[in-house]
Amino acid sequence: MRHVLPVLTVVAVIVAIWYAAAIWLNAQWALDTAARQDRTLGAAELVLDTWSQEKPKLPAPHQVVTELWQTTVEKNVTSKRSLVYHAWVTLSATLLGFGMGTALGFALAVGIVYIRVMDMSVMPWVIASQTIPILAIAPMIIVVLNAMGLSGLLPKAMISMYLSFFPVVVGMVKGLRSPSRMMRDQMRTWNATRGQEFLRLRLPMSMPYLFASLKIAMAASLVGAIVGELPTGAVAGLGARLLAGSYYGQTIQIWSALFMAAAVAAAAVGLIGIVQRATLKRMGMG
Amino acid sequence: MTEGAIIDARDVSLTFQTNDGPVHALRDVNLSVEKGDFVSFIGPSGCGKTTFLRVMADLEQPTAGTVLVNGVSPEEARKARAYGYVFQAAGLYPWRTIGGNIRLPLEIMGYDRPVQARRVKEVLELVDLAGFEKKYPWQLSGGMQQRASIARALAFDADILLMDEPFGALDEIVRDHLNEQLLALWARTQKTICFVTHSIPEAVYLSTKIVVMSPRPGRITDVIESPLPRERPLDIRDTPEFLEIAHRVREGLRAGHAYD
Amino acid sequence: MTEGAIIDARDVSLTFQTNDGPVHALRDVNLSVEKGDFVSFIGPSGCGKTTFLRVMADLEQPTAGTVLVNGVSPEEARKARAYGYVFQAAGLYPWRTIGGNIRLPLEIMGYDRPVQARRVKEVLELVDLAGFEKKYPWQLSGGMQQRASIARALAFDADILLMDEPFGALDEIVRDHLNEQLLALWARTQKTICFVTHSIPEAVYLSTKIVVMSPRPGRITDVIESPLPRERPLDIRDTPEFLEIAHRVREGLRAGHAYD
Amino acid sequence: MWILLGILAWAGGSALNVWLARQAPGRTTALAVPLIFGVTLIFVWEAAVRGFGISPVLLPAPSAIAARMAGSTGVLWEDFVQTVIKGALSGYVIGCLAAFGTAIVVDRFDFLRRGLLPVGNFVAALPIIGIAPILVMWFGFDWQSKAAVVVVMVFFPMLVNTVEGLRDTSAMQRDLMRTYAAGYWTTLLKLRLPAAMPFIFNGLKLATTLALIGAIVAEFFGSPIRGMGFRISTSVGLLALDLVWAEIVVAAVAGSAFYGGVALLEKAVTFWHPSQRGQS
Amino acid sequence: ADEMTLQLKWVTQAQFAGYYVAKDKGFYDEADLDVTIKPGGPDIAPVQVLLGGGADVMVDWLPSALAARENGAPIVNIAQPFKSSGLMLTCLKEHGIETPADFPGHTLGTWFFGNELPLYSWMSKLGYATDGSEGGVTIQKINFNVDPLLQKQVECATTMTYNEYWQVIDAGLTPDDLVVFKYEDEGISTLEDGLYTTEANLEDPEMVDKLTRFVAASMKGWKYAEENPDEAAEIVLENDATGAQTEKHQKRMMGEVAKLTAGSNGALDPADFQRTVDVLLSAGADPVITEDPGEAAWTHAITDEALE
Ligand SMILES: Nc1ncnc2c1ncn2[C@@H]1O[C@H](COP(=O)(O)OP(=O)(O)OP(=O)(O)O)[C@@H](O)[C@H]1O
Ligand SMILES: Nc1ncnc2c1ncn2[C@@H]1O[C@H](COP(=O)(O)OP(=O)(O)OP(=O)(O)O)[C@@H](O)[C@H]1O
Ligand SMILES: Cc1ncc(C[n+]2csc(CCO)c2C)c(N)n1
Ligand SMILES: [Mg+2]
Ligand SMILES: [Mg+2]
Repeated sequence: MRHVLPVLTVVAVIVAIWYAAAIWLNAQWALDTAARQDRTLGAAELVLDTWSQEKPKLPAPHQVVTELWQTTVEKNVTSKRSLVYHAWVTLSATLLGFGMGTALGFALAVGIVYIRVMDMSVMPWVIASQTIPILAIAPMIIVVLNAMGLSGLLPKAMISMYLSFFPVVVGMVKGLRSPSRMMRDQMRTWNATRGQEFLRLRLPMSMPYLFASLKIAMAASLVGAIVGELPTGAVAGLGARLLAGSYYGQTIQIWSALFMAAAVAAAAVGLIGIVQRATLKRMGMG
Repeated sequence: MTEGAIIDARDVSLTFQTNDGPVHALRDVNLSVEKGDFVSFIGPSGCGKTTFLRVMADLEQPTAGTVLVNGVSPEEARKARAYGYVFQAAGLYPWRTIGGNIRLPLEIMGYDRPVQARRVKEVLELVDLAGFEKKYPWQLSGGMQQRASIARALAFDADILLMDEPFGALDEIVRDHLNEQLLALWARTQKTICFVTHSIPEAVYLSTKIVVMSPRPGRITDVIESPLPRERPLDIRDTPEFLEIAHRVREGLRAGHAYD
Repeated sequence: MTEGAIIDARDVSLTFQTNDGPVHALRDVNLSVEKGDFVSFIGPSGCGKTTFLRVMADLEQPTAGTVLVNGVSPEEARKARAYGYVFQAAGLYPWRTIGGNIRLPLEIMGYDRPVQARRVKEVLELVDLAGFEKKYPWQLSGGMQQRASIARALAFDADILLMDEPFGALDEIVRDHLNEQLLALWARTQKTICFVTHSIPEAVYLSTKIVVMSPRPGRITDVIESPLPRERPLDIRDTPEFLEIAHRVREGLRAGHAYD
Repeated sequence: MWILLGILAWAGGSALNVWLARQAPGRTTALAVPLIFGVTLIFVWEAAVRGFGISPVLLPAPSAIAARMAGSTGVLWEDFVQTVIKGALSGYVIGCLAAFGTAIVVDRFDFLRRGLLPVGNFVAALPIIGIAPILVMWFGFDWQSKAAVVVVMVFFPMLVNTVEGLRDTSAMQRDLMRTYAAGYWTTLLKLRLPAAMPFIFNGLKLATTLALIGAIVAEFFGSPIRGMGFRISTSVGLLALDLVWAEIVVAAVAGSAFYGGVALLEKAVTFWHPSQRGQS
Repeated sequence: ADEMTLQLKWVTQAQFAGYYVAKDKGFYDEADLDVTIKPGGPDIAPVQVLLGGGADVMVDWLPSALAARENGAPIVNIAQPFKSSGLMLTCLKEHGIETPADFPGHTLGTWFFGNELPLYSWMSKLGYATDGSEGGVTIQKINFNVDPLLQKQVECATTMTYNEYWQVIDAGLTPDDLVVFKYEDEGISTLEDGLYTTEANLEDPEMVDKLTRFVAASMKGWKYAEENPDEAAEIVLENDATGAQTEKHQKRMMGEVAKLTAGSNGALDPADFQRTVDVLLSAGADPVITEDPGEAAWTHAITDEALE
């Protein structure tokens, strides 16, 4: 109760503001339509109209919820009109990209921590790499990968990887460096090898950092998968839904795809949170 | 090399290069420790006690002079796992149980599993922590953690024990108790112990040899061989001999100090 | 209320509710401190010394009993800035210089700028830190930080000084020196001081009244009024009276302890 | 021939760096090593493009990009002003200030913190590519909508960091304030804000890269006929890839400079924090 | 069967019905081809895909194809299924624009990515500045939908006869609310959907043979689609992986597209080509192409063979 009540309150306030904003943003269209049909709208009519337009500037919450319901529960999950199907397409690219990004980030972090040259030369470029707008080069990446015979899941996953390796590098470099001087000296007095030092000291010590980075990486990875879907020909996936919605001005469809994406992200991040709690608990750090 | 010396330092100097210029942590330190000695290092804060211990442990390289441990260089001694080191703070790994922490060096050194289990049990009993094997460090009081950290250094067969203010964080009663136990252990195992402390009574009570140091640049101002017998009940601390050595240590310390 | 008592605790109990069940930190503690007293609290680790000090400072609410400070509740006393508190660790703010740290309470209490500057200078001299005003805490040794933290508590005019193991991290020589200075300060300013320590000699050397506590639930087992004169040179510690009081304190402590 | 040269350059660059890294650390090596690394990378790129005869409409050579940059300074500057100065910077400032203010309110009222942060985490998970078209629809095509996207992007990382930072004081530090009978505002000003600075700067640094990316990406969903995102998205269609890459270079340089600037400021403000004193 | 890949210029819709029909009806199979159709999207430059080797043939508009040629992409038109242009400018009547003479002072929205070229040519032909200055028009980039027109962020917007126009109508406006200017009627039309491949492909006899069979089968598909528009629309819907297209819209689109393909047997009419080039060359200060590419940009080699 302590946790639910505040959240519910905030959500209620947001929904109220949302309905009000829907009136404000959609009123013009309602009035224009009425004017074209030589009708005048009463206040109540106006409000009801703004909450039930087919292509509103801002769809009302219940419109989005209805759309979500129709495209998830009422559709067969294998249907191309099912959001679950599209979410799965996106999620599979997200997970693959997340896996690759985590692996790459992890490898880079280990390199940076253990190899001096890498420590000095790589980090500034890793930061610079993230200032490149990925959306700008995503189509080119996809084309080039296609030219190399890679298509389908992998190009999307590569873009996910590009976005998700960064938080992992930053977090893991910090985490792998978090053992204190004394802890490292202890290992030295026992004449531990580098491998032993890594497995028994640096790695466990970096776990909290790892999980924090993984959560960010997962969210970034989802964004990457969606970005990667935009130029692949808008075939399937939440990105394709967003895009198709935007071509045809289907705002309700955009919003429901958007919420689906956020829900997928929240679920994936939540899952990491559960793994985190279980792991840290097993490590006695819960 | 002095005959039979297990640790032999000749003209050891160590200078740290820092942003504010060089810090002379040790200058021309000469010391030799025989096998089975209990050596205490005492001196004002920042005089180089920890640094000297670290040099012996090959955690720091002297900028001049030579050190021999067991007749070889500190590096070789370290690789031969010749010593156990107890740090100033307990430094237990929070993700391992007390047992797991003590087992850690044994795992690294490749002891067999049954041997590991036996040793862990033994040293836990030695430091009065039997029954706490499955607890995590944060479930123990500071004193108990410190004892676990001592147990960890005792778990494997090192001839030399280097201890850096292991009892600094404890109250007097617990400290007395651990002092007694440490003496008993030392008598039983015949280990050579180098022990850093700030407490004059502690130094006098424990040691066969007390090394008094003065600050920056850290040098040895006095080495006092204790005439006390090896067998020492706690109330030896009220004897005149004890008070006299304590007095000498205090004078030595005061000489090196800025006050008075 | 005892006539003239500046601190008066009646049947004070404090229980912490924790996940593992309640922890009885204090039970039925009764104590009265006269104006100008120097009271030391001594007892094994975890017996509730810090907790009792925190109750007086209104940092913790007793679950039963009443405490009066200066005749009013601890909260009112705190709001009237009746006391200065020195914590177990120095706790200086790392983004302020030493001078800035000492100035902090003065700024908060709205002292004038020139007064602030004068006071900072005064107390820095008092604790032998003149010249370090512009340094940052991490540029000083632990002992110097601890002295700065004492200076901070002295900078403003509080009648009562609550000190929680202020000298725990220092070596014996520095400690002796600060003990002397603290006594001089106390004699000069007529402040009332409550002082927590683990060191029996320190408690005996400094106090007019020694409170011995026993662990869980924390209670007072003995209150020893010191017969020593207020004027105390360092070598008073070798007199039989001193040793006798020290002995009594040790016995009291040992009685409450698990060992022996 | 070019391929061979590329391999040689790669080997030479890494060897030089390995050698440099062994030298005594100093300001110059700390700068030179990443620089050499970058130059090597660019050279290998050039060699690969020439050696494998990669079509300029797929990947232009660095030399072609450089030539284009020199030739189109006017366009690049116009786009820079539109996207970075008007869009990213204003959004960054508004977003960070708003988040900071919100953080202080949220921190003050625990109810808000427990209600707003979980919802905030959910909102932060909304992909910007979904939000950008909506904001462009609401705020129009010009830089205001770009700033709005940036505000949305930087708001939550900044909020979360600031709230966390404001809570990052030890019990003893807070007790000290209590013994002085210091009020809420005094404690905030003298203790909690300074203590929060490392966290706040974490948020500010993170927000720099987000701001630039946000402003550029938002331009993909509607813009006047200038701006870096506009230029990139439309030039791809005309296959003026050298211009596309010229814009990307400007973006990367501007982004790195922005990040570096904030990092420098951080060094100046949080000089006292152990992570800045370089003692690990 | 020989494998082939076709890169479309846009998402799956009736605009590309001919190819989907040819695939679905087995025309490609008959020609011993196994064709993969790749849908396009707003950020896909089909030329890049073609040159990168991701496709053998692409659908593109002539203006952007010529612009790409000038930027160093060796591409050649091999067939031209679309005879006429479906491009138009649609304005809301309420803004008071009735003839091109009313444009000055108004905001015209267009797609970019190469699609802005015809509009720029037109404006320069009319002698209007496009930078928003006095006496000129303001040009605004809009996305590939009609929202900016409906939300009144622009006063006129580029639409296709077969797609966006109907979106405006679906949004609740009537033809009476709108004023439309067809490029075809203004005499500035440029060639739209054509088939392109690389110069290298044309030098490879085996590839030429494949392309010939492909063009022949595709045109068969187009003619079938013209005759059976509803069935063609159904086929398109089945091939739409996004599930976003609607039957009503696609059937209507097929009907409109059939008007544009009518009159083309697949061979490029050199006169149309020349007109497009002239329009593009006339585009004011910042012309799309700077010189006439001449006959190198197209070939009848394939269609001559295919349309035997
Ligand atoms: N890594 C280092 N870099 C620079 N100076 C150092 C370093 N380690 C120690 N020092 C300096 O060397 C001197 C000796 O330090 P050391 O830690 O040996 O003192 P200590 O006798 O152990 O003091 P304490 O009793 O406080 O533990 C001090 O002045 C210290 O500041
Ligand atoms: N906030 C708290 N919550 C729960 N238990 C607490 C809390 N603070 C203190 N305790 C418990 O109360 C008891 C008394 O603690 P206190 O800190 O007063 O001891 P102390 O005498 O100061 O010990 P030390 O000499 O180690 O400083 C301890 O058992 C401690 O674990
Ligand atoms: C890459 C690219 N994307 C879109 C168009 C414009 N366009 C051509 S046909 C069509 C479908 C709807 O009418 C659209 C939007 C283009 N020319 N090139
Ligand atoms: Mg030390
Ligand atoms: Mg305490």
